[in-house]
Amino acid sequence: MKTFSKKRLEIFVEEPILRRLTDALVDANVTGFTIVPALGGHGSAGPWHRENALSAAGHMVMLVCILDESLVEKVLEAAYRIVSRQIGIVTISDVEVVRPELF
Amino acid sequence: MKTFSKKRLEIFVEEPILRRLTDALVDANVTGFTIVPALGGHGSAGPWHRENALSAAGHMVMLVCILDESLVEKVLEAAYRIVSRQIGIVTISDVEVVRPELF
Amino acid sequence: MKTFSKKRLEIFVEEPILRRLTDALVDANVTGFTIVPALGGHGSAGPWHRENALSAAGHMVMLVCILDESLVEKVLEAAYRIVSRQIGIVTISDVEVVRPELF
Amino acid sequence: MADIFALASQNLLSPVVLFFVLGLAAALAKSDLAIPEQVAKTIALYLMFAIGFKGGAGMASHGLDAKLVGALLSGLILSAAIPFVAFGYLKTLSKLPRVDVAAVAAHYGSISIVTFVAATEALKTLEISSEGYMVAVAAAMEAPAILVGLYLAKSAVDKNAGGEVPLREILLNGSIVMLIGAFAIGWITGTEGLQKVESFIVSPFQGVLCLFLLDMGIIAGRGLRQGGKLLTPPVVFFALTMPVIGALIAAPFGWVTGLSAGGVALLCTLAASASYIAVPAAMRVALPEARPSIYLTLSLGVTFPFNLTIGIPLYNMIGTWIAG
Amino acid sequence: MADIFALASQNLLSPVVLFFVLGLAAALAKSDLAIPEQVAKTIALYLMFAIGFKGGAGMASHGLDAKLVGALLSGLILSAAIPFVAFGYLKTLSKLPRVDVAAVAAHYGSISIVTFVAATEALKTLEISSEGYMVAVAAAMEAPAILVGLYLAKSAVDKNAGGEVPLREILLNGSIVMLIGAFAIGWITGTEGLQKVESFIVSPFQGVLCLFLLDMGIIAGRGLRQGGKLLTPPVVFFALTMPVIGALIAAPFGWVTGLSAGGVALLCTLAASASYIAVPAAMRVALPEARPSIYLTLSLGVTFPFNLTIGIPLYNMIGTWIAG
Amino acid sequence: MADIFALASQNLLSPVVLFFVLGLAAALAKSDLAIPEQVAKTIALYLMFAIGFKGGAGMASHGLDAKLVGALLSGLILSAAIPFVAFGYLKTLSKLPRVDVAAVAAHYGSISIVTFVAATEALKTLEISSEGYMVAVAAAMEAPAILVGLYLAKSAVDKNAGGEVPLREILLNGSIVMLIGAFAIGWITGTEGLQKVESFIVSPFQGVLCLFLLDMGIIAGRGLRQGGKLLTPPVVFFALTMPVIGALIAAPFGWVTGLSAGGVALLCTLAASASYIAVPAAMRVALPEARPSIYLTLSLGVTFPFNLTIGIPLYNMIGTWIAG
Ligand SMILES: Nc1ncnc2c1ncn2[C@@H]1O[C@H](COP(=O)(O)O)[C@@H](O)[C@H]1O
Ligand SMILES: Nc1ncnc2c1ncn2[C@@H]1O[C@H](COP(=O)(O)O)[C@@H](O)[C@H]1O
Ligand SMILES: Nc1ncnc2c1ncn2[C@@H]1O[C@H](COP(=O)(O)O)[C@@H](O)[C@H]1O
Ligand code: NA
Ligand code: NA
Ligand code: NA
Repeated sequence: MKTFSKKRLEIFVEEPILRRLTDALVDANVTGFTIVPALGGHGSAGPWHRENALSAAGHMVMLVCILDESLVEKVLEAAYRIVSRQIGIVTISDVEVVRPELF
Repeated sequence: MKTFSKKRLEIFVEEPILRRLTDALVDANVTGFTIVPALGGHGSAGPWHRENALSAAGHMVMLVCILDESLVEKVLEAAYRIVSRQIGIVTISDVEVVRPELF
Repeated sequence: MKTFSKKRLEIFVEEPILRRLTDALVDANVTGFTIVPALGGHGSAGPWHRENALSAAGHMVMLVCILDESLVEKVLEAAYRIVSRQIGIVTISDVEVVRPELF
Repeated sequence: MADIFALASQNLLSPVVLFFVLGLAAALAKSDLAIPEQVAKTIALYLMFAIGFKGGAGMASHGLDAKLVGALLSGLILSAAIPFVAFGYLKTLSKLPRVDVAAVAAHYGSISIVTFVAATEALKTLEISSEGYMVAVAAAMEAPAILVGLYLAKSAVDKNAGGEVPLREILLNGSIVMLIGAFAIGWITGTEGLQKVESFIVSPFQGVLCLFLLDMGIIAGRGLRQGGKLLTPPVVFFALTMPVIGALIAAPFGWVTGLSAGGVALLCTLAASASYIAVPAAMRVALPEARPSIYLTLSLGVTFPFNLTIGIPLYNMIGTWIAG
Repeated sequence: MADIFALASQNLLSPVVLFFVLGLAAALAKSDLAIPEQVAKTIALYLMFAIGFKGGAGMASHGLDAKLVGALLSGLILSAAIPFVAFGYLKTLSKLPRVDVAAVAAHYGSISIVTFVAATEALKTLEISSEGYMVAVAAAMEAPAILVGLYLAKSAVDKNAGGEVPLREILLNGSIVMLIGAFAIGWITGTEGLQKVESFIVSPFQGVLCLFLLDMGIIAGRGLRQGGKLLTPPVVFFALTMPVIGALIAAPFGWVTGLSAGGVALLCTLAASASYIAVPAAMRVALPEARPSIYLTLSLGVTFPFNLTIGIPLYNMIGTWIAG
Repeated sequence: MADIFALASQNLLSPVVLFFVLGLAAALAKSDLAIPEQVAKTIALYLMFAIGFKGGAGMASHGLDAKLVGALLSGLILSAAIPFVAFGYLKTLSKLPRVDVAAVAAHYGSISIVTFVAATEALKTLEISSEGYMVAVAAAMEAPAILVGLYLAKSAVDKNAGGEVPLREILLNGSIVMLIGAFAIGWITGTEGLQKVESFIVSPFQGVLCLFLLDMGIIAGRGLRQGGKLLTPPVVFFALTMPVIGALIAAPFGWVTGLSAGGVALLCTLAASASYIAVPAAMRVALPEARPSIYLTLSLGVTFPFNLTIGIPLYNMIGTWIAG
């Protein structure tokens, strides 16, 4: 089956910032993205767990966006602008997709 | 530590279709897979969020399957057959594993 | 935007073992990691689903850790030691990041 | 007429309806107020538990009614017939593609159990009693409409594309099993059983229903915010008049079967209500080309609020008028 | 004998047991009916809260009983001794690997708190009272069996493989802490405290229990569907007879301690019941080679339903017979 | 003085406080006891529902009080003024960076609705009545402090860095909307409405509150375990004295407004309490440089327990003394 090269953007970000990030992605014309809730984690500020907070502050989510190489530059800049002051980890990797017309 | 090359299949699919997809993967002889619930996302049909629906319709999940290169062709075809009419994003990428005998 | 090469460690592990794994990662000096709950899956022991068990036994989680290449060897060994008797799938892949100083 | 307004305004000022309005307003104002998903699912199951059990216990104390068979048959016929009417009606009113129209038709033939619950509560406030087995009728009405909807869509869809009909999933979906199961247990254990679970399923019921309707309001509001642009006047007109048409079709069935005033009101409510849980999930499997933004916005965003506020008092009137 | 049947059939037709059967049937028919995970966990905590608090408040009003020490000791001994019996018995009956047999033995020495709760409710229906501190005995019986099980497995497992014993996790697992904590708070605040929380933990209790047993039924049914092939006749025979053996071992302890009829019944129930929450989690850490599909299917799929339906009336008979 | 101790010890031995202590102890002992996240969120909404509705129904039966405006104004002024006091006080006591001090100040100007609920329950036990509209005052006090906190932080933060103020999110956060909405519905439907939902929001209230405070205890305990190292003596001293200072600032406002003894006690409680839900979330957006480990540990780990145990009886004394 023929496959096509695309990019996979994965961002770990705090829930209170999420809406700003997704607005920026939509503005940057990605075709879509999916958000997965994190249960907990560990970082420079120590460990956290979803059950240990009543507030959304500190809750992380993972956002996955499959996109075309041509969009990467613009999207990275938009994402960076939002997470630069905040907690936020942005990674890019290579993937193959089956239906290139979706991205 | 010695590592071995395998493939990572990642599929975003709607919950009502999930059982058909997993049946197909089992039929295609993958050794296993793991399903992660999505919280929300955005696509051509606009945004969705798990809390915004009483129905499973539209709820996406992310399925991750580590598999041997030799299975990719067969699995991609099986997956494609199921998600072609439906919402579904299928990606393949390269990973290294420690215990090759598991896949 | 300039990006930098890092590694992405992805581990599927049973919840009862998780604390031992995360302790080992912290000991191995990773800068952080994020844990995502799995909803269900399929393996050599057949299918499982989070709703089908009152006990944490058998619940899988997915741990994602972005780290520097230099740590991979040590971290893989630590992870392997913990999951060797248990259910546990460890994969490594290449990613690009924007802020290298975080890892 | 004055009566309808009196009934409607009394209904409109009940906590249950006001919580729905609160949820709607919160969502339209973009508040993040939400009932967490797993809790919302549990409340839905709780409602099935409660009305199923009460219906079954009612059966146990009033005895098996010969009219049960007539009522069940009426339900099955209505569920299968209404999609044809809805299909023709919406096809005439709008230019939506055939596949969307068929999907919408399936939703209106099937039922909304929360609308049924709200109608039951309204009857209780008016001290009108109804047949316990109406919950069984509700369960029977869920599936036929889906099959008719798929049949209506058939010519619009590529037959080779797969899209098997998920019949087992439809018939054995969680809500239906809970409803029928609780009904059976209520029937078996009777008044004695009801006494044991009364302070769980009877006394706090209205309060829990408020919470659930808050959530329904939120979901309806968010749906309207996103799907609102699809709501052309003819389509909205359909969603506001189709429930009344369904109720008017149902009324003679209630009369022929010999149901009580409350029973007729409930049968009309079932016919008038449109599904937004079971049918959408089935459509995603069997008819993925139909757009959820259309059928969900219509059934949950327009018809549900209409029934909750104006429809239910109207169907109660019809019931009283026919069999009061 | 006739009495057992009368008791058993009365028990069988209680809403609680019927909801378990509903869940079982739904799972076997592949319905997607399910109580969401977080809600199920909360209900489990609620049950601990309720029976812990009621037990503690009972202590407060009846005063500290000298028999408490005897009862606690009995529990500890039974929990440590029963795994040896279960191990030898299952080893004789089946050809399962030593490590699986040891894991199963640990489950049968430990306890199922829901079985205990169901027994308490059955006693209440029969208007037989019991010692409030039996919940403390239940808590005491959870851990010893796990240690004995690990000891029995030792020779079968590679010692270098790691697999530390998660003692702190076992002793401080959430359910136990909730149970003991609520017991202490019930004791401290007494009748006055109970009054404040009564309409939360007493009146709706049976209804909530129905919901929980529905979930237990679903989980047991799904486990049977998957693990059923492992259920050879000897293994099923073990899971049906071991609870009775456990109860018969416990009965003399209850008699020597001087417990009331209800207390003896509860001690037998605890001995007869098998864990499916705390012990499986501990086994995954300390004994990962043992197969969950075996121990979970036996304890949840066979022994739990047996105790719920036939066992509990039997243990009540034993209690009444010994101390009635 | 003796009175405070009597009140405080009576308060300390209530189930609600003891469950908080249980949660705290469980977390410090590293037990995995936890209320699942979605359930905890729902219970928080339930508490808003209950106190909002009861407050509104109280308004309906006692009529619109001219003092309402005075009370609302008092709340707004207190919420805006207290952050300045807290800022100066903590700046003097500690060497924390300006941005952390400003964030902490915002938390102490804003309110903790659970502290308010606990105070309401304590008043009920003492049979002291209070104004129903105090819940509206609580809602009014949430936001102003956040704006003042951001203003205080301004000079410390790079202005180009973005960090827009999430005003809409603050004003329309779920808890506030639920509180105000339930208040409005309670007001509209009055005693009749209250009767319908009474066995949901009144009778089980204390029990649900116990569960929620158990969770608060767990979260506070885990926060202390992690953030404990940040708790230098001056900072702890701040968190223990700032609530009393807040209450003393609020008391004259209560007196001038002419509130009842219960009303003054509640106003003092609001002023004394510190936010740990809405404000932290707002700070993460608008002031990400401030460390959650500091503001959350102080407000939830120190001030909340202080208010729950010692503060509330003290503020009740103040209320009785001023307006009793
Ligand atoms: N290297 C990493 N890999 C994956 N997730 C991370 C990493 N570092 C931090 N995180 C996530 O980001 C959160 C906040 O990190 P920090 O700001 O360093 O405390 C952590 O709790 C993790 O959930
Ligand atoms: N490019 C993408 N990357 C990741 N997820 C996507 C992407 N496009 C769509 N999705 C997911 O698939 C869902 C349906 O997409 P659509 O059919 O385009 O509305 C979205 O709501 C997302 O959860
Ligand atoms: N190849 C795989 N890819 C992704 N997840 C897997 C794979 N194999 C096993 N798993 C996960 O690990 C769990 C246990 O696997 P097993 O020990 O083989 O029964 C499964 O239920 C899956 O959640
Ligand atoms: Na209908
Ligand atoms: Na036992
Ligand atoms: Na305050």
